[in-house]
Amino acid sequence: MNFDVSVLVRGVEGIADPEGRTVERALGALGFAGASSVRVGKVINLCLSADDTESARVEVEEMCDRLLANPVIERYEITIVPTKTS
Amino acid sequence: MNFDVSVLVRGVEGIADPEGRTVERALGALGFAGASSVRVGKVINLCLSADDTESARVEVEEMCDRLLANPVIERYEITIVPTKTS
Amino acid sequence: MPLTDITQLISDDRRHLPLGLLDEEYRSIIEILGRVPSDVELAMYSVMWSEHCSYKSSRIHLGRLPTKAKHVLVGPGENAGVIDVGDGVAVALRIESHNHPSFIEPYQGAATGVGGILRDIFTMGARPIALMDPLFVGPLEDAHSRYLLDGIVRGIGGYGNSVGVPTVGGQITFDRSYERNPLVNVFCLGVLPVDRLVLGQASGAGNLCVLLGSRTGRDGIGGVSVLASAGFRDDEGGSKRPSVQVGDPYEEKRLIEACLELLDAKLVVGIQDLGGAGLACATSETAARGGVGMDVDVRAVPRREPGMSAIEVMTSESQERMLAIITPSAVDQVLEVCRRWEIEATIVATVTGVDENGIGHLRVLDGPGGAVLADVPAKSLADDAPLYDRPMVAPPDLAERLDGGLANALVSPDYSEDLASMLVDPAWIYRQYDHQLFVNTIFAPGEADATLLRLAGPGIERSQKGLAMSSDANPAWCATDPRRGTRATVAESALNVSATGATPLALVNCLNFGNPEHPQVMWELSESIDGMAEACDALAIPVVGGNVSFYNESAGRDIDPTPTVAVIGLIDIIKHRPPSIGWRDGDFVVLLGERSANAAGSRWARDLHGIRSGQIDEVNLVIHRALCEFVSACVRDEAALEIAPDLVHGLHTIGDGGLGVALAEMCIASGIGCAVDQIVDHRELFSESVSRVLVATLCPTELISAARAKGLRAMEIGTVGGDRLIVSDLVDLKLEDLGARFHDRIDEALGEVASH
Amino acid sequence: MNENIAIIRFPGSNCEFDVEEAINRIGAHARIVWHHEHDLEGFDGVIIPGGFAHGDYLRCGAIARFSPVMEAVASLAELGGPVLGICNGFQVLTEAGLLPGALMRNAGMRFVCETVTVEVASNRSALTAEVAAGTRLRLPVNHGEGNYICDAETLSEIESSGQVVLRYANNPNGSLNDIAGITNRTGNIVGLMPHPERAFDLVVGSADGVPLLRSFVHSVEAFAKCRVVVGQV
Ligand SMILES: Nc1ncnc2c1ncn2[C@@H]1O[C@H](COP(=O)(O)OP(=O)(O)O)[C@@H](O)[C@H]1O
Ligand SMILES: [Mg+2]
Repeated sequence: MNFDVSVLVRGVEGIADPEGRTVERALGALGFAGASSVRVGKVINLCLSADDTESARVEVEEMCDRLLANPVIERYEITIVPTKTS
Repeated sequence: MNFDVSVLVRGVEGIADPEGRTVERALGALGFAGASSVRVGKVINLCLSADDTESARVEVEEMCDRLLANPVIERYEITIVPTKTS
Repeated sequence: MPLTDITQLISDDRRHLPLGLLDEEYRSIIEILGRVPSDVELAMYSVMWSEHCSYKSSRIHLGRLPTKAKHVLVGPGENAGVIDVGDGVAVALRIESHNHPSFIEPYQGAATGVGGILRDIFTMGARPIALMDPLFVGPLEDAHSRYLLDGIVRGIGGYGNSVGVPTVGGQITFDRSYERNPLVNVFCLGVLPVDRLVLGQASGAGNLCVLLGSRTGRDGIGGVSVLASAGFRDDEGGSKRPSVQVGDPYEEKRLIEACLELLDAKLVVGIQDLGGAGLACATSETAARGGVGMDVDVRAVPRREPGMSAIEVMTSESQERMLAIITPSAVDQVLEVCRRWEIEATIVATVTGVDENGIGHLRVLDGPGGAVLADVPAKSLADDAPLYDRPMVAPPDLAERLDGGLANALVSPDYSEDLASMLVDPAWIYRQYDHQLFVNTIFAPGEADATLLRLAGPGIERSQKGLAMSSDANPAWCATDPRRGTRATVAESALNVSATGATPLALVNCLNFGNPEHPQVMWELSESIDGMAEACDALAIPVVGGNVSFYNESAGRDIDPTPTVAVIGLIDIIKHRPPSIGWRDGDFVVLLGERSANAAGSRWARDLHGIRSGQIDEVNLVIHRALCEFVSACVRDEAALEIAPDLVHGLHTIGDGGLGVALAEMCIASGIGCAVDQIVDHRELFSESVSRVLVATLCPTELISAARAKGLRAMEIGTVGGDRLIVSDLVDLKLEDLGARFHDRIDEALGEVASH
Repeated sequence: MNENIAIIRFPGSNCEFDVEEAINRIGAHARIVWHHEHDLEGFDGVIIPGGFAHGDYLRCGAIARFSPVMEAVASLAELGGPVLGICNGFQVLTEAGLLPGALMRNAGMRFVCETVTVEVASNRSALTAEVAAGTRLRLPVNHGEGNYICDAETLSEIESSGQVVLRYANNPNGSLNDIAGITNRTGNIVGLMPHPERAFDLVVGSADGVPLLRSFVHSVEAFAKCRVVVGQV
């Protein structure tokens, strides 16, 4: 089976996010005064062939732990949906 | 009202994604043979105070068009939910 | 308080233990204060009296290093050493380690190491213009070591490139010793007009302290001690305290520009970076140096996170912060400069006078006029940490370790293959670093024995002078005999600098050692310091700064003693590019210096054949100094004279890898082979005796007689030409193969991305 | 001394002093201008130097393009004034829409700092006007995001109209068609990834940047003259 996988990778709470802060200042300077707590992370999309959703999830978690995220300073969130065949 | 905003920014289809390609090769080298079409994008989270969801959306779209995404190479996707007050 | 009471009190009150303070240390604190310390006081003592901040185990040994010379403006003890280089210009230099953080998170650990050393330099009023990064990791065959190296190099490049300071040199050592404890040492050099020199000193009661830069978060709390969360009242702690610090080179860049602008405008009285032990350190050190007191309003400190305690605010190691001491009349101008650079600036403390006993107090207040959370003599935090004369003992098997018999009895079936397998091109590393910014780089990494820069920088009058710098370490030499190994390390570094035509001026060191509670480690440190002192004395190179990193151990094993040194030198006139590694077709190859046929202590014996025992030759420092002076003079003439004498076409010092590797690197650099026929045997080919230089020349007779006139040995050993490296009876290699082996080694091992 | 070339300094720029020195060495005069300035009165040419404006956060050049000075840069360019973006400056110009396309992460995903060979592909630009097409130059590159990209239509347009001004002999970053530098249709706006200012003297390894910068300086002088003439009419 094929799955569409999306992984969101974000810094852990409390850790400094210089990129987010800089974007926040830039938004402020452009007049978007209402924006706050800006944080920038990564999104990784991929196609995965696996036996079922469960084994896909196990594999993606391993990918995250080993490569996609840095467990020391990042957290990840996985979404898996079967690929629509058209 | 306060809103939690999440913006996904991804490369447009058809344009090379060097980061995605590199991650794909690295995943392959780690033995994740089933992964393909890897693409890496950005996720920007922020809090926004706005009158209602609609005006929040209008404001975030403007942020994206002006700053958060580069229309030449990127597309964006916006999700807005009212902030849960606890 | 009567003694018996104190003893009872200490055994009842266990607060100090999780903070890493010993009973005796707690006793000293009670004696200093004449009472039981508050939580905030205790936390400040624990970080300030940590090994990292107080040098309590090494201080009594460091005193043996020579530190004086006419041109030394500031020696050890300040944030950086400062050297006068003439015409109203000075350079500031310093080296520091960031070993443990780089093991936990290689990218951020290395990045924040760069950030920290930069602040040490610009806090003196100098503009940082050069970084070097000596690195020590496990073997390339080990996946985790590859991951660490990849992250460390990305981190150094990520921060250094972005902050706008070129990384112009370094070194890389691969060894098992570092598999679970990589070493990341970072050197920085800055230039300044002498009259911009400032010290990290507070003065003038009523003056104000402004905190500049990033907001304070829970980063690296207790990073310098073993401060455990049990020491805090709010015990949900742990997860709220990421001890990984995240660097922001963009903030640092603006901080550099803002601080230099403040100093140029003479708006600050004193300035100090916030590093280990954060605000506690910056406030107590500046007050102690100036002999004054300080009232800190802990509530005024801008925070990144809600709910931070006073202890957290005082000891946080959040990056990219500086403390400037200014007069009240300068406030508006200071805030204006900061506003332009988008630097947050907040008044957080006031300088106070001394009490009736002449003591300046550091007080921490909960809001202006609020509760006094701490009130301690500032000097007691900064200067009164206990000093330890820890037990030392030589390793029981010293005699065996020193015996070079095994190494010198080794033979190998294929010396060509041995040589080829020892070649490593560090270009994979320095290609990822901007090493050209400021367009000062005359010799980039890999081009010569030392990096050579124009002595120039934004705001510094251009001249014809050049600055040479080399960072060196050879733990294998030091593992068997730390004293001899360190002497040789200093000698090598001085010779590298001399080989660019410069005269060595000053040295800074980073002493990376194991656990100081192990008597053998203390012996290694003491021996190493003695060796450094001997070499520096004999070569007339003052030590102007240093750093000691202890507790480098993994799986209970101490690392090999790893003293890193960086030597800088000055060359007065550069009109042409001086000769460097490489040669021309038809040159003759001359070996300058002592012959050696001692394979002991060499990389060949150790890495290829597994023999770690035996020591390299002792350096004869008198001869070595003569060699440095001779080589320097020859190269200097080539660089300075209107019509260069053309005596030296190329040169390369011999060190790690020996004569064989040096010849191979000359061939690769120029794309021309050579035929050498005066090498006695493989031991001479791989000996790492340091007082030797290969010179390529068209006039061997002249060169040899000039050298002999200085009491140096010199002989012609071969000729340049062809497309092979040939050493009679030992080596015959095609240039093409040599080049491929050299260039591909790290590239192939690292590939694109390394996983955890 | 008529300092008629503005070098724009953003927070995070770092090559501004080097550009200033290189321009001064060829006998012209440049002055560093803060990004908050609203007008470029008295300047006849602009150089946006390399570095990491606004930390290169989000995308290189994305935030810098909103600086007040950028409107003045666009106006000067509109009049035909020479504008040169080097490295980060090139990224700023594409983000600002003054040059087509975009610069992405290097194909190898690593920062590259080395001296490379480039070939002048067209001399229809302010930077290359005095250097014959086909000339090979040794120039330093120093970037993590120099991978030039644009859509197929734009590519064929810039290729056919001689807007590609420099090409790598050995592509260090994966850019389309080995593109190292481009210009706009009128040739007065130029962006390139290599650093000509880092090649101003053989002592520092190469002097091949000099003919390029000299050509740019002459274009600025020519524009200044024609401005005066037009002004007088
Ligand atoms: N970690 C590093 N960072 C930057 N440059 C490095 C690094 N490691 C090595 N280099 C550079 O590579 C060149 C060769 O290094 P090395 O083999 O240690 O030289 P040598 O043995 O001649 O002292 C030197 O110019 C050095 O500065
Ligand atoms: Mg070395």
